[in-house]
Amino acid sequence: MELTYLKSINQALHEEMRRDENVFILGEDVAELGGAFKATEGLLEAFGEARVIDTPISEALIVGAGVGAAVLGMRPVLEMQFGDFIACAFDQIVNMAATLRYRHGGKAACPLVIRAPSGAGIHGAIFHSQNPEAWFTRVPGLKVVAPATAYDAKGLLKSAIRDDDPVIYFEHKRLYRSIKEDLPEGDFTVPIGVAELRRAGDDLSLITYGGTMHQSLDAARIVEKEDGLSVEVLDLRTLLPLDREAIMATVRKTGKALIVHEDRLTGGIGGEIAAIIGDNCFEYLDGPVRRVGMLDTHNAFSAPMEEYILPNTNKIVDAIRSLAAY
Amino acid sequence: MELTYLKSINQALHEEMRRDENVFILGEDVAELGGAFKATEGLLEAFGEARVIDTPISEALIVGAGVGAAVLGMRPVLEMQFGDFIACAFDQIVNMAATLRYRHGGKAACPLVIRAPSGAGIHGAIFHSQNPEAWFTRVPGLKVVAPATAYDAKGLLKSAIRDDDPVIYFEHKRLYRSIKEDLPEGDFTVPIGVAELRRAGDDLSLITYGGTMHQSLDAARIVEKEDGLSVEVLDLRTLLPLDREAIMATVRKTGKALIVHEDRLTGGIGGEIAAIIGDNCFEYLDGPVRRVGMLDTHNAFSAPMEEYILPNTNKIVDAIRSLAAY
Amino acid sequence: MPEATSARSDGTRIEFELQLYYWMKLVRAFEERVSRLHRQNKIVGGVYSGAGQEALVTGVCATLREGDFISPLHRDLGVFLVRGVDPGRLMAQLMGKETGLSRGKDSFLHAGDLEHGIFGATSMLGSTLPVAVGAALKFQIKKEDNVAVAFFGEGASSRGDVHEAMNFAGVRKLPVLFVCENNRYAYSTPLEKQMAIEDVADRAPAYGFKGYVCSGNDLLAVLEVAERVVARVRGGEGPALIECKTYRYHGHSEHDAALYRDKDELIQWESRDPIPRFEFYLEKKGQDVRRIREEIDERVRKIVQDSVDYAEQSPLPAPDEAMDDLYATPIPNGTGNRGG
Amino acid sequence: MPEATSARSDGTRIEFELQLYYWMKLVRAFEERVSRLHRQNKIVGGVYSGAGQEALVTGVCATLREGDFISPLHRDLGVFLVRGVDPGRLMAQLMGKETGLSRGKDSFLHAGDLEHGIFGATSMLGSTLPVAVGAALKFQIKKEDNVAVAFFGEGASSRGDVHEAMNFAGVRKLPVLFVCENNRYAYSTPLEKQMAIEDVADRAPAYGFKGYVCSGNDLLAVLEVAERVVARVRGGEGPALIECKTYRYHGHSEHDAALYRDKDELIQWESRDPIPRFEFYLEKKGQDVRRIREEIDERVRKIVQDSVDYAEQSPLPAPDEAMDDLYATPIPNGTGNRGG
Ligand SMILES: Cc1ncc(C[n+]2csc(CCOP(=O)(O)OP(=O)(O)O)c2C)c(N)n1
Ligand SMILES: Cc1ncc(C[n+]2csc(CCOP(=O)(O)OP(=O)(O)O)c2C)c(N)n1
Ligand SMILES: [Mg+2]
Ligand SMILES: [Mg+2]
Repeated sequence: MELTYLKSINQALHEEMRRDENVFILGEDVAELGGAFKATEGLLEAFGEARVIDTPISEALIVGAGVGAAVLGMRPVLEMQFGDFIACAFDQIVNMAATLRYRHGGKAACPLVIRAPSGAGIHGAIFHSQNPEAWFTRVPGLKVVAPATAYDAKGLLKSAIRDDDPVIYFEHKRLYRSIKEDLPEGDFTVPIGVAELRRAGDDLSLITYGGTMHQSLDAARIVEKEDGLSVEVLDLRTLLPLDREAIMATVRKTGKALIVHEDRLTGGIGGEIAAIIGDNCFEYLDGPVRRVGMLDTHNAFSAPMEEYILPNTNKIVDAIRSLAAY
Repeated sequence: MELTYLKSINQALHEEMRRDENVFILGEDVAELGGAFKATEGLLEAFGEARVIDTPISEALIVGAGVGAAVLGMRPVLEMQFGDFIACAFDQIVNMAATLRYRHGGKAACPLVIRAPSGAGIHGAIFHSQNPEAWFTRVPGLKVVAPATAYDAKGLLKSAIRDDDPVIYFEHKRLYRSIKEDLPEGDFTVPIGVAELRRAGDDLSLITYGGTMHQSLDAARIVEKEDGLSVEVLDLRTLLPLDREAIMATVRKTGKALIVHEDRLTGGIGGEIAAIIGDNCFEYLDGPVRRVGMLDTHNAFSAPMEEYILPNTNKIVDAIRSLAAY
Repeated sequence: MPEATSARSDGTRIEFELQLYYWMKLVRAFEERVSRLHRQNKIVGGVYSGAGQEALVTGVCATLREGDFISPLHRDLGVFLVRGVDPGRLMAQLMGKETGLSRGKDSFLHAGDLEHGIFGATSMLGSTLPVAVGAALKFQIKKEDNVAVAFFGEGASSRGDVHEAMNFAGVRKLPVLFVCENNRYAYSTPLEKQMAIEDVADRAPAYGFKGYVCSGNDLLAVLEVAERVVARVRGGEGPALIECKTYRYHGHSEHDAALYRDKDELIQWESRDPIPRFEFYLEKKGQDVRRIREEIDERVRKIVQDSVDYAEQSPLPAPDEAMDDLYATPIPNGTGNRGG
Repeated sequence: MPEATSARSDGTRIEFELQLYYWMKLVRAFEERVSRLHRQNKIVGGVYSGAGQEALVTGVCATLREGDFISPLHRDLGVFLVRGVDPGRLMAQLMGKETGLSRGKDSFLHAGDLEHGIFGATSMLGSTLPVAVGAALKFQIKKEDNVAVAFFGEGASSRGDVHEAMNFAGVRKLPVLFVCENNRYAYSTPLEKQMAIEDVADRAPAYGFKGYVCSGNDLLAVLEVAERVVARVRGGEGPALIECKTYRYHGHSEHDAALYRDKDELIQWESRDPIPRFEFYLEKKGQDVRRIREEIDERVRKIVQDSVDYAEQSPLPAPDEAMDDLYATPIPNGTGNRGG
């Protein structure tokens, strides 16, 4: 039946907690309230307060405690009430969790998931709109995923929970209730590290993920209709590790690459992707590798400014046209 | 007279504290001990314990308190005992300090400096070798510098202290005592945001900063002698904002770009630089934009592994040769 | 609108008390109008009502001076009004207008007004306490007799930053006052899930200073302890913590129906409302409260309406202003992606 | 080498006490050899001697069982030895050899051995306390009667993570024991610059559990309190904190001449050395300490020498092993830059 992005996350949590009794939930207001966004709704009733645990406002504790439980074989699913607050747990993630297996000489594992509701476009302003992914995609030992569809939201969350490494799971707040999908009955997963081609095309490769994936598809349809341009759209889905093969394959096919993300342009993962393309696809390129991202500022609150700084379908359309015309 | 990189930092602190009584030092073991590396040596004796302040082990407090003093007109110079511990103050830097002026509608400033001894090659292992700069170069509101010479170490620290915005100052531990320089008498500064051409050349542009700057110069000399290659070396010095003009100018001149940093390759600032080049210098490029950086792992302790993962002169020489031959 | 301090010096006690009453009424009226504007979609984003907590904000701020440093929490709209921030600019701030404190840059109370000694917080709870400690450090270094006041919720008290801030304040005997607004809930999380102690004030001795507990809904009680403690802190006796027991009438935010609380609890606390309680006191003092109330209601109604009119007539920021106010010392070449 | 637990169960009291004595001697001998190896440049990087603090490590670990979880601090070499980690592998760890606990990946004690219940810390002081709390949370969820023990220095107690960890442990009544090794200095920073209180143990009540203070150089005192408190924690009575007053003989690290301390202080503390003190106790108990010492010195000398031989003969890791042990679930296509 039809599920929203949000409900599919909730369903994945229900199913995984039923499947594996080592899975438990730790976070702020996740139990009785069911989470600020209702992602953990019903879990307390279904699994009891031993496995669905409200914490005080202590992000470092949430992640650190997750690490302690994880090395002993539990599979904690940790919630940051807003992805922005992940900065308060930074050391626990990039030093404690990311290096755990390494500094134990391979004789330990840290199977935890950090769910981080992220993204802008909901008047969340500076501290409820951030896209923190690129702080983590540079840290070996972590895995980072960012689903753009309800199917991937469910399938990637299940893979993340079953994965034996720390996985940061960025769920886009704007997608929670704005997208619906018919999901297959029964258990399915989406593999970590594998991008998905959402649309085949010949003229240009549009590489994106998460919040801007749907805007990118819309833009591709518009330019097809209005300009007869055939745009290939690659949804990365996983940001660490990057699916380098898929990135190179599409660019080698079309000869032009446009990278789109809602994260800020400077320092966003688009730079790394552009570098990979520039190094590995040089002889295939018929034009410069271009990027569309949020302007280099903070997530301004007031509507005209928020509108101005964020990527949107029109900006993507313009970027496609100018690159295609190159 | 001849000054080491470390002494030039110490001298800059002495001179700035003498020049401006609003400058003060806050950090762990900075007073009586003079800092773990002796960078703040003599300041307690010269300026007293009201302006040279030892803190408990509280990185978030150090930065947060710096912010509070800074908005009231002080100019705190904050020390992270090792740059690696900057992760413990992450929220205070990227949220509290970086957005301060913005969220006050431009009616406040946050003139502070965070000194972060960073870098590998001294058997520091996972937690005393990190190069954290790229976590911050994606955050508007901050400025990030990374001097490679004793002259720049002094001049950039003075500029950072006089700057009205939060500046993160990465000083490379391996350079502390390994490089010396004759510094001019009297007051001088090095502007933030301006790269320096260390060596002119025609065949290839080598873009680097900090710890790998000297290895890059050595490599350039070697390939000149042994291969007759003329390599231009650009020392970025400031990482936020990047000197885009200087980067584009050298690449447009030579047509080939090799980016070198000690930071990890994936997610290092080299990706952003490669993206800028790929977008703005496409028609000038005679070969792919290449990068040399630390391998995508943690700073392993044991000598053979540390040697293996870090960039060095030989690896740079090889990269120059292969790109030049392209 | 006179500042607390001036009111203290040139007014008699009763004038001062009437001023306090006026402030509570103004804050309450402003709060309720803000909630209504949110329902009308004229204020978007998170709205956190402080209705019910006016007494503690008014009482503490009334004891402060110009030059003191205050970091309010996300519900402390009252701090802005009592400190004399123009209600119109405050309302414009909430509506994201150009004339607001942050010029539309951030929402609700994530904006400061340093001219009135108010520091703009981030969303990250507890993170402002180290900042207030830094302000106090400045006062100590410069030998100024100002104080820094950090308001924080009992929920924020669980953050590590709060610990680091209080510990250092204790070590340096800094002139900082920590004011805990204990309203029994952090969003949906009740006290017993937040801490294994009764009073947040019991944390103070662990940092070498004194903690005080008072009824945050009793303006006179707040005032009494605040005047005493602020004087000590200002006098160089080191930091202190005042915990005010209180309650928020609304949900955590206007989006929150607060189904996790039971009705009786709410009713009990509404019966402790600080405003009627203070009116009763004024009556005992022989004041014609009925007349005063009507007069002040009228005054307040007008001020709030004017602030709404001002805010609504104020322009929205220009789109590209999103690129302003990032740096105080301009940067050469700008950053990469500036749009336009 | 028998584990504490086994020693407890099948040994008589005196055998157990002789075992404790043996451990202190072994740890001391190992520590001193490590310092010498550092001077000889056979151990590079930071070396943090725990010489002087053997009694508290031995006493606390002796009360623990298999299945308990321990996070030592950067000086707690003794934890590894008392828990029965092979001395050769431990020495190999310090030398960065392939046979070391981290297989050369990290230096000194930034390595764990979960088979012996020892968690490998990062350098970030205090950050392990939330982890120990998480281990205790697992024990609670799974209704296991194990305990988690987190050692931390008085310096680390200033970190925010410590606050968040202790607060949550108190709220959930978790089976975790916090052991503070108060050796009066954090690097060069003396107690009075770290906290405005006498005893770190006084923090415990602020989190709703009990704090105990004991002389960390008195093995019997440590043992007495540890046995009592660990039993309570194991019994489900919630967390506890034991503060052990002690002193490090060496500098913060072997690079540190510790000029910030005065000689008399050092001499005073050397006169409180836990080993002769315990020998005196054994004498009182009628043991032939002279004989025992000689015999144990010999045993220990050999174990330490064997560990050095083993470590020195062990190979260094292959260069490209730096790319191993990053992920437990392998990643497709690998990451970008894997060298080779
Ligand atoms: C570090 C951090 N984590 C989580 C949140 C989300 N959040 C906003 S308000 C709130 C509850 C705050 O409770 P309290 O501090 O008691 O203040 P109150 O809202 O009760 O006045 C939470 C969890 C946040 N703002 N910051
Ligand atoms: C978060 C953090 N900040 C700073 C340091 C640097 N450092 C290493 S040991 C040390 C002193 C530790 O003192 P204490 O916790 O009392 O343990 P001790 O060394 O006295 O046994 C410091 C400041 C660190 N390791 N971690
Ligand atoms: Mg509250
Ligand atoms: Mg200590």
